[in-house]
Amino acid sequence: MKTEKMMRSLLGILIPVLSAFLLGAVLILAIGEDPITTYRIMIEKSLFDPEGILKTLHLASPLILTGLAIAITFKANIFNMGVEGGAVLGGFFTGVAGFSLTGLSPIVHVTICLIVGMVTGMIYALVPAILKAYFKVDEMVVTLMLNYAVVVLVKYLSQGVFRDPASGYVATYAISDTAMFNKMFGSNLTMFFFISITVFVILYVVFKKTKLGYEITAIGKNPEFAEAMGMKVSTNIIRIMLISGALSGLAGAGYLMSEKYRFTLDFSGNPGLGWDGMLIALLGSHNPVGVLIASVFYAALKTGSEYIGIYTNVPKDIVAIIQGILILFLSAKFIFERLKIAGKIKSEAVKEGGKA
Amino acid sequence: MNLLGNILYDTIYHSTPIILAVLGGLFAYKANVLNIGLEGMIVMGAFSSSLSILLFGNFYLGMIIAVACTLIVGLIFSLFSITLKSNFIITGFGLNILVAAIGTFTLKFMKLSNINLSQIINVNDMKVAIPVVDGIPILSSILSNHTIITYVAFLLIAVVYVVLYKTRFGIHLRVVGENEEAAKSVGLKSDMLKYSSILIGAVLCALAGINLSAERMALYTDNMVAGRGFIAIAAIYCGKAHPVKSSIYAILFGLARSLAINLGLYAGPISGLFDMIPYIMIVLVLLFVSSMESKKTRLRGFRNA
Amino acid sequence: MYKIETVNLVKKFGEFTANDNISIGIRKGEITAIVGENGAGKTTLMNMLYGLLQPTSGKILIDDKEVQLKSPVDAIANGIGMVHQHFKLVPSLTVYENIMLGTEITKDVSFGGKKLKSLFVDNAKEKEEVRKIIDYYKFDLNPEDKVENISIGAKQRIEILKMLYRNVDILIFDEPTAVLTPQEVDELLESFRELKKQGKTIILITHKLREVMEVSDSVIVIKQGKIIGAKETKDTNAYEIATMMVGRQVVENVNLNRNASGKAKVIYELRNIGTESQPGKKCLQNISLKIHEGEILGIAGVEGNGQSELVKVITGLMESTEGQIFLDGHEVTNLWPKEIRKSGIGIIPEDRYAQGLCVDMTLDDNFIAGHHDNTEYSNRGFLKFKEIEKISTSLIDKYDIRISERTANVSSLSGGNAQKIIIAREFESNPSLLIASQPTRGVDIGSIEFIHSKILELRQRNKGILLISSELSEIMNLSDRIAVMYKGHIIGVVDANKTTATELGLLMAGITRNVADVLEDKDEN
Amino acid sequence: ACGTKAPETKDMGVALITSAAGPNDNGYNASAIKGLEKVKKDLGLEYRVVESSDVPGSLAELAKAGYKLIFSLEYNFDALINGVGGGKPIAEQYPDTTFVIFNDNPNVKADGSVKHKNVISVLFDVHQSSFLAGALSVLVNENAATLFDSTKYSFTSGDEGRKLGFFGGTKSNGITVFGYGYAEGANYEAAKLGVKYSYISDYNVGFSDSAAGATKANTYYSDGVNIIYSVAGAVGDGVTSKAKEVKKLAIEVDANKDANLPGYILTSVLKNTEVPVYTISEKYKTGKMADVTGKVISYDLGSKATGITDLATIEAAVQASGKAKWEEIKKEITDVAAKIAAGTIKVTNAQAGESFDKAKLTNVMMPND
Ligand SMILES: Nc1ncnc2c1ncn2[C@@H]1O[C@H](COP(=O)(O)OP(=O)(O)OP(=O)(O)O)[C@@H](O)[C@H]1O
Ligand SMILES: Nc1ncnc2c1ncn2[C@@H]1O[C@H](COP(=O)(O)OP(=O)(O)OP(=O)(O)O)[C@@H](O)[C@H]1O
Ligand SMILES: [Mg+2]
Ligand SMILES: [Mg+2]
Repeated sequence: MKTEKMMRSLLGILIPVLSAFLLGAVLILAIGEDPITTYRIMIEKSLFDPEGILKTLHLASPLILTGLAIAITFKANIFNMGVEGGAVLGGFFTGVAGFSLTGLSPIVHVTICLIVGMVTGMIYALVPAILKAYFKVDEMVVTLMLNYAVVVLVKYLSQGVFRDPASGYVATYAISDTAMFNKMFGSNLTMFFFISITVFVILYVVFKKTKLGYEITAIGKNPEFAEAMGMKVSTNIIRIMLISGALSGLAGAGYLMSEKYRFTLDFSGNPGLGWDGMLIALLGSHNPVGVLIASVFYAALKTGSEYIGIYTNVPKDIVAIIQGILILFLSAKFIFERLKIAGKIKSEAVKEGGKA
Repeated sequence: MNLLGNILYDTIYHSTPIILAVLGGLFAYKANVLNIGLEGMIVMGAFSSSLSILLFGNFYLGMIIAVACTLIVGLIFSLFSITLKSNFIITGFGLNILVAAIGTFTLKFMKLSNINLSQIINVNDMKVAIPVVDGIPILSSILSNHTIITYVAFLLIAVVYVVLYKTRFGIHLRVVGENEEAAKSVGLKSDMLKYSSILIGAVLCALAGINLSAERMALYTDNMVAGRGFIAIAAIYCGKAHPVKSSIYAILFGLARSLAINLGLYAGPISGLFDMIPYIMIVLVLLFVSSMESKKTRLRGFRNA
Repeated sequence: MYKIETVNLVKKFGEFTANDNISIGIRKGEITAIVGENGAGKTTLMNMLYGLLQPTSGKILIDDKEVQLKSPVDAIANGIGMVHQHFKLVPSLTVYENIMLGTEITKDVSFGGKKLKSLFVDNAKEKEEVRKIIDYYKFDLNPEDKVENISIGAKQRIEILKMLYRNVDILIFDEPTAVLTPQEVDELLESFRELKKQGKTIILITHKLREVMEVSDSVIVIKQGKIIGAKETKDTNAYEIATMMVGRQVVENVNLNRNASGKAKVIYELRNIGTESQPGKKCLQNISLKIHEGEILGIAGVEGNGQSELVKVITGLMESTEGQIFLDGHEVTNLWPKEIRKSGIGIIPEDRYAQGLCVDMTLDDNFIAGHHDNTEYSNRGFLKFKEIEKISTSLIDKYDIRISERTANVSSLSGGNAQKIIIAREFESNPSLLIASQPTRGVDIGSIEFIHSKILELRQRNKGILLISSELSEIMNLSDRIAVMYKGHIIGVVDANKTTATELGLLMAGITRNVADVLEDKDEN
Repeated sequence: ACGTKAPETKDMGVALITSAAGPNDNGYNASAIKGLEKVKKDLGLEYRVVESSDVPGSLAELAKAGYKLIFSLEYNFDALINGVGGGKPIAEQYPDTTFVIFNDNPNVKADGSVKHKNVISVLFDVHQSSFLAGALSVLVNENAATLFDSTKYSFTSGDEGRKLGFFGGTKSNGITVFGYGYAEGANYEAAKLGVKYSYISDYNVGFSDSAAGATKANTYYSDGVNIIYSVAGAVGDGVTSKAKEVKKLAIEVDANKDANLPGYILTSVLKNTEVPVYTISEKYKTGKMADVTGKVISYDLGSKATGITDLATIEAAVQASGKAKWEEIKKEITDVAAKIAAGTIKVTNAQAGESFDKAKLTNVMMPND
């Protein structure tokens, strides 16, 4: 039963991935490049090269957090799109704390910075949370709008009071050395990865083993029932959003302290840590393990695409196209069930399902 | 033009693509499909129209090609989300990424930084003066001299209303969204209805894209759609997908944006913060509307829609 | 010759056989009742006849011809219509729009002498058409009302008309009376007779044997997926059917030592409670009630007279705008459900799928809901899965909940069994006050017996019970005192020992005691 | 060959990391790539262009892969020069590779000495070229009626029209260096003519939403502004197309874009990255890197790497009756350029950290700077 189920979900991922890469290969061939070399570099450099895999894990660190931040709200049926804003705002104020405080020991400074990031994210998440919990304002619209507002705000702040005047572009001051996560094993990996993994473990336990996880599920599936059973939905919405906000702020903080070191306007990248997190949460079906796997996969794509630019002539945009196709194909989880070949597996699985 | 006139004219200008996307998106919303892909559809409309006008030198041919290309995006979205029963939010995001990447890639491939159509299209020729209004002082500066698609967009508000509430198709579509079981039990082809709702959305998003790029600016640049599809989704939500109400939110957004831009001129250094106005305003309006509504009921708690 | 016939019909869900070799025949122009315990497989059988489920094996014949029913559309095309418990209606549309759905009449336009169909719906013509059919079947409906604003009985009539408009001649009703007021039930049974006169064939699923005896021509009994008996109604009686169904004698539980003296300690009190459905629109006014230890206070009333709102207010799902509520002398006005439950109040909600259960969660998850804070189930925020499993297994056994596997979601349970989950959860928490709203709706007679005995047992232990039911016999059998609600008021409180169905009926119709006294002599039965 | 310290790989030649705008920006990046193409044609040097979203990572990887001369057009110097997260600076990790960075000179210690010998900073004196554009703007604005056919243009005249507009993508030294130079240039001519101007600026138009840029431009133009100078990437294209629509003028930046909309682009302020890319690559090929390594190379007006265009495109739009005036204006601009070169006119270089005081401008008001 277990193995059948795993086979099914494995196939469900493998088939879309392979088809997307196949389509991508056609595209690469069309522009006169070699798809095999391209993919080899992409995979080898992101997963099978020690430095590459560490870089992949490093890039996965903030994605795990933003993915979890969204998963926890989606699970409660709160359509929270504000993780991007939380990460940006968290990153920004972490940056401020990182350069403005001096003379602290690294442990103290790092801790303060992480707390600043989390608290910023929580305050930010509190706005849509209160609006939803007490005024029933649609959280999707609010979080979407606030994301845009945050972009304007941090732009204003980072070219105003917090700007590093010595810098030719818009940037806040670089954080002091005491606030930086140090690179480990001569790679990009830092403490931040282990923080993310710890958070993952905590959330895994919360989702699977705790009362809170139970309440989140109940609220997500039937809020009226949850309320009637005494779960105080509005309080829980706020609680869940605060956790989500803390995670998103932490993602921004860690990313700043381990990768960017100062706040710039392209801090979160394109499409942004929060948006990536949203896809990751969806691809991982709002489940912590799924989020973890999806984050690493996503980060591997990112790492791989950087190397493609250096070792091949395939333009970066092709990677973006493949990524788009991939996401498209992954969205249709049932795609393989419709293929005749898979018919057998399906009927087997149904039989098994009834037995257990 | 005076400031007030400018603000009002720009309101209409900024509202147009959002109204079109709103009207297009609400069909799918009514059929219970959240079309996150609106953004990608507008991008496709803008990009494919501009590119084909550049290649073939004809605006109308460009329009036709743009509608066709956007319909393809709509078809892919429908195929995945309806026939293959995908998670349509992921599908929508995937399409947004894909369409944007195709646009960027094509420009790069053609070694263009943007698509400039000013040799082919004279933006001033695209504006239509309305004879009757044209004589009246203030009104003419606001209502006249817009492009055809702008007028079409505003007319469509009424048309969409009639289609949704007075025709067989509209009734069936709403039924599919409200109670798919009920629809199926009387033999309505719910998949077909969902397909058509998405495809209508695609056509209107194509118009939004054309309006944004070729028609109003004779120009296409990467990222020019700049989140308008998401703003449209917000407006659809705010107006609960009622064509008139949601369009009002779109216009509100246009007004806020127009205010931010026009007043920013006089705001000095803090004009940078003015760009927040549209977003904050939508939140405040929603807060107001929701708290008025929640005052009406003594019921507590939340319900799944 | 049968109108509709099944031959060795089997339906399996995985390994579980819900229908086991069912062969039945339904005669044309008759009313056939199908009865059986919760989870016996009645709905499953009907769903196959209506094309909602596909048989695992076996045949369905209509007028002796085998038919393949792949969907409800096929069924309707073959003249079979079904009225579901969960209505398939569109709330935002009007009555006539719902009836005409899918067969809309469009405005025709003349074009060069030819008639062309336009896209626009001809509302006037549709209304007229619907009015005609309403008049023909003598139904009480206004075509222009919005469905979201009408009563459950009216909704059911729409469903029936929807089928009749589509010219079906077999009508299946799955527990149509469960949510109807007694008056509506009578109207429905009257409609059945009318339809029968028109030559329609009717299949009726119900747990209420009175209805079986009253309207049916024949009755079929199902038990654990098998047919265990088929009789002409005139050759049998309710007692025999009940025994066949349950496999033992069923007794009607009655509160034997009623006490309406009001001398025991008051444990729960409502003082002048009122609230509004919309600003300025009162739906509850001046509700004052006392519940004493060891007392069952019944609330009777025609549905829609404020009972639902009252339950919502006292269970914390709705705010009261005036008045106070006391539990054991402490004020509990406008507390949230969380605090209300903590204070020792057990609740059996009216709408079980909205407030009582989460159908997408497992049985375990539903059992612990509201008690997951207890040290029994959780420790410092962590759930104790082993204990939960143990308790859940014992409850399934104790309350005889029929489920194919313990870890399945509640959505796979039949309605009656789903209700038993709530019963189990609420009784096991040992409340000092139980609010039971429609506790036996949709539940089979064996289970009703069980639930009633549980309620009486609670009373025996000196707890208070507020019983809200639209089933008058339930109220009359169990209560010590009965309060009657009418238009958001308590129109009267009577001693259950002394009252009669007639008196209650009059009160429910808004006619107060004085008038009732006069009429009392005339009545009987 | 992954992971292990690579044994001296073969010389892979030259690499260039583009800025976020990418290789087809028709300006800053494209011009640098043009330089590389020329290098390849003339000197036979292979090159690679990389678009990166992780500049430090790409710098290190390219160096590791064997590229010995790496240009980086993006602003991202911390990891290269100072080292981050406890890591050594990249420049120190790859001492055999020369890194060329643009628009800033972070390669100096507090005492003024050079941090890394293998880093070159390239600066453009765009404040000077912007000064010229400012001077030109005032001269053209004052004489618009003479120069241009009034049926083809609709300039606002009189005091109402004595306004100049400036759009910047962001407010940073890299952008204000253009704007302040422009304001000073305008002030110079306005003072000479004894007229007062206002300079209206918006440093928040971003680099991509050309649609929003166009509407902002519209408010400027309808407020009486006749010329808008935008230093805002693709937004500039939105502004020029609006200029054509309202029949006024725009100034573009980076590459020579005058021909994009002939007659509506007054001039383009050049920042010609082709020159340094070619020059430094040539040094590399000919083994003369020692001439430039560790240095700051500034390109002033005389270098041709910066300046304004030759004005030929706009000249075609000047009407016959205005030719004489036009020649006069061109002459004046040439004079101003000479004075700047000679140091007679001193322009504030915001990029080099020089502070700018708007109060010192006698004839230009900057209300919202
Ligand atoms: N989709 C399903 N999957 C698994 N089991 C099911 C499913 N639907 C019904 N069952 C099971 O089949 C049995 C018969 O269910 P059915 O709904 O037909 O009972 P019923 O006779 O209508 O009961 P009730 O009187 O409670 O309505 C029940 O045990 C139920 O749990
Ligand atoms: N929301 C509800 N709250 C309380 N009782 C309900 C609710 N919905 C249904 N019931 C009752 O529960 C009984 C069993 O429900 P169940 O889900 O088995 O319906 P059903 O008999 O299967 O009907 P159908 O086949 O039409 O879905 C119904 O007869 C009805 O009286
Ligand atoms: Mg049933
Ligand atoms: Mg039932």
